[in-house]
Amino acid sequence: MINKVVSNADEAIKDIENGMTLMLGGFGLCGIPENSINALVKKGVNNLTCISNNAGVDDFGIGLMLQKRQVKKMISSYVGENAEFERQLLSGELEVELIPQGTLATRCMAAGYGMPAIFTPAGVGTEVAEGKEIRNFNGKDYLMEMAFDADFAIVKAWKGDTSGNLIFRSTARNFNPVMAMAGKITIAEVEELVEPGQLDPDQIHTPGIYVHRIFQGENYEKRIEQRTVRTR
Amino acid sequence: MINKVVSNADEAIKDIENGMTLMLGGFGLCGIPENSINALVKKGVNNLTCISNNAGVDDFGIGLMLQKRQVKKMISSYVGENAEFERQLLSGELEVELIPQGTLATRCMAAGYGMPAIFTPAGVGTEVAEGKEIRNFNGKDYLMEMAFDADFAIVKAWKGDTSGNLIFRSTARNFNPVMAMAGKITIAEVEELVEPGQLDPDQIHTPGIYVHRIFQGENYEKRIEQRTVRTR
Amino acid sequence: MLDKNGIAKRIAKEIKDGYYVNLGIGIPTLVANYIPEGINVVLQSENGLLGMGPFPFEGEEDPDLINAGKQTITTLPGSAIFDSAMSFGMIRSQKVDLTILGAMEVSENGDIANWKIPGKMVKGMGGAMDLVASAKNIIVAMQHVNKAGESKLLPECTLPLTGIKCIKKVVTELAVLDILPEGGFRLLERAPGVSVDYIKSVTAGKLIIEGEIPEMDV
Amino acid sequence: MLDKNGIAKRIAKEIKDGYYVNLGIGIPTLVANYIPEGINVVLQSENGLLGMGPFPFEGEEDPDLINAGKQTITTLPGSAIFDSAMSFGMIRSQKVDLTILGAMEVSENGDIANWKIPGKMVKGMGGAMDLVASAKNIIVAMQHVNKAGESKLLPECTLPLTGIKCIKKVVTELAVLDILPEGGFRLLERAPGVSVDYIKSVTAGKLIIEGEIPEMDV
Repeated sequence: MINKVVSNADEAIKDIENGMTLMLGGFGLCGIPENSINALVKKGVNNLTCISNNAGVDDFGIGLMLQKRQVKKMISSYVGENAEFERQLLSGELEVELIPQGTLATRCMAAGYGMPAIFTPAGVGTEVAEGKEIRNFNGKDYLMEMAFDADFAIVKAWKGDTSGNLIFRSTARNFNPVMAMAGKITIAEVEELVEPGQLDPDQIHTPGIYVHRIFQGENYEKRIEQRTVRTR
Repeated sequence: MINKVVSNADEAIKDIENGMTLMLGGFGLCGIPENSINALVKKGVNNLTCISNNAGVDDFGIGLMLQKRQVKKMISSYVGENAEFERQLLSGELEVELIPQGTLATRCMAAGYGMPAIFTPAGVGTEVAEGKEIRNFNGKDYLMEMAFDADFAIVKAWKGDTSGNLIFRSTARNFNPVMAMAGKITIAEVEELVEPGQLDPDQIHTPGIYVHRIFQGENYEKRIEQRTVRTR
Repeated sequence: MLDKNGIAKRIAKEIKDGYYVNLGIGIPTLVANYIPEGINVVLQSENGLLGMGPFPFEGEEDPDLINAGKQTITTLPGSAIFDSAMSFGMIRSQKVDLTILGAMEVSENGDIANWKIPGKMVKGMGGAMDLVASAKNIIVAMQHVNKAGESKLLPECTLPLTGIKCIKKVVTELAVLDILPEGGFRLLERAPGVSVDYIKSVTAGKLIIEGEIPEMDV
Repeated sequence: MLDKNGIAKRIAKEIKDGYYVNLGIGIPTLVANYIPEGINVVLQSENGLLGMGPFPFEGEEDPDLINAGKQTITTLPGSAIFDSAMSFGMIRSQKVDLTILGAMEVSENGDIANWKIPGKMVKGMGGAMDLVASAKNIIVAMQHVNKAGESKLLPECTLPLTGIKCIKKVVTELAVLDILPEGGFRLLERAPGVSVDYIKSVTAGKLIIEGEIPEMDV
């Protein structure tokens, strides 16, 4: 098997350069690549275009990169819960492209599946359709949406093996597998890195062929955005 | 949870009618819905269009339906190893549409993902491209291929629960999950049917929402087409 | 006149046995509390879950297990987890039987606006555009009038659209209405104690009243 | 002149450490036997497997575990199973580094014909059209001439095509040739004991000979 292990987040992201396009997995703060984001903040790389469903909160996740003004453009479906984000957006420092969530996910998948474009009805008749090709199939209109083209995809998995196979846990799966397929270079951070043979081949969510670098992350905070409970 | 259990293959296929289009999972003889095929043979329904990667062998799998002349048209990527098939094809009794294997799989997935069409480079410049729209993206030509439209998808899984969640085993997975997503009605036969909660939600290959009927099959022969071994 | 729970309770009656249902944020989330006994329903959360259960008991929150509103939740036996592409795949292929979501405006031809107010910070459409463009069966849960007292059931939406010709039914604190294929809100039921005339007075879009309008049974 | 194993052995030298490789049926399958020591390679089987291992020991055959040639096989530690859509997804997105397959004809501009002979029973293209249309790096393993003694390296293919302008390299029992972007078979190596003149005599397509042509090291 091919060994894809790097020692840590710093090494994994070392050739990410100013102006690049990154995909970052996660939904809200769930399943985000915490270690890699911290390393990007430390490295101080900037002018980034970030494709991520959300933009973190003020002091966690992509919010940390926004605070250091590393992000030129966010491509997301929902960007609430972030005062600094709002300030930069309203002042024109930050560009934002809002995309329907399913379109976002499917444009990632399209890249991973070598399909240059997909058709979706999401956004037909809305401002999302502006400038896009509309096509009717079986009496229904669809927008043609293009596959993403990202320099790096950075994802967070639960377990991974040294040859890059990934398993995600619960709803921390979300965008991670589709982004893992879509990066020109894909970096995976995992909670537990194991040897080949320790993961059941039938249970792999992302086959190692899609993953170029893998490392075991540390100190996962896994912050909860909306703690909701019921009483016993 | 929604209970989708039917008692056996006969009940599962009881409303499959002459002239319908069926998808049948499996690759070669691996992972084919043996019980359902036998029930279709017993029922004697005919004039079927079958979408399946292969057409079985003379005395097993879809070959059994061919022997009884139940199939009007096969849509497949590879149909060797079947003398009766060859006879019917050459005599004009059987129509055959050959499709690249990846196109076949992706047209199933497109149906399951609500995408009316996909783009693939497979077949550009060949007779497969005849009559199809060709489109250039980033300097490369692609064919536009349409999502399949099947009345029933019939798949074989290893384990399933009563709410229709499926887990496949090893390379018996193949076309089964993509076809399971694609049928207007999807029938799953499983080697072991369990109660909800007995399968790990993280390990489900086909979520139950895609499966309409499920039953525990019996007497699986699991015939091997090419037995290859090495000596110790 | 219904409160939010009343709206949720009325909508819950629209749910049939065996339905897969996607519930939006706000009033739609409350619908889960009123699903009738004996009705088997599976809740889909578009971040990648079928079989969403109630909130966890205190101390049992799992940061890896949230719903589309980013709330900590639980799973029920028989649940399944999948990625975001498959999640919207099943939405797009209409495997989800019923979608319930909130709105700022609905028009008499079924258009909906619920994601953007010009001049205000825009947070994004999330999965709403995918849901309204794909679902075969959408119910809007909302207040009949906005905070300024203006009708939210309009001849045409004034806010940027989320989707067109997609809404089939609206349940407000005052009424249940369906939207006819040829256009127009058809009044089906009124909330207890609410008069047809009052509903007329707060419905700006074309209102169709056929015969006696019964009170809701909630 | 090489036998089939010789062709496979020569092709194995093209495989680099860290490659994901898809091997077609026939001679390409034999390549797996000659992968050099110390070279880590993962074999992809397009029916849905990465990390294909050798045939099972007798009595350990698993009917659920086969390769694209429908042969019983094994998996190696670190393997992964996936469905057919993902399998061709990774092929289409060029994650597979090298594809090795057989051919009936190859043309000097890189066209390939390997699935259909008019008038004969057509079994189908299987995954070949997907592979040749998608792969960035394809080597054809085949005999230099057909059973009738005619060259299989042609100015233009005469049989129905599998793909166009896709083949980069050809290895036969006589020679290693690459196909230039502007067209033409460039002779790179000759099999032990085979003369350049002989290769010329059995190559119908444009043959480019630059300088001294070394013998293969097999």
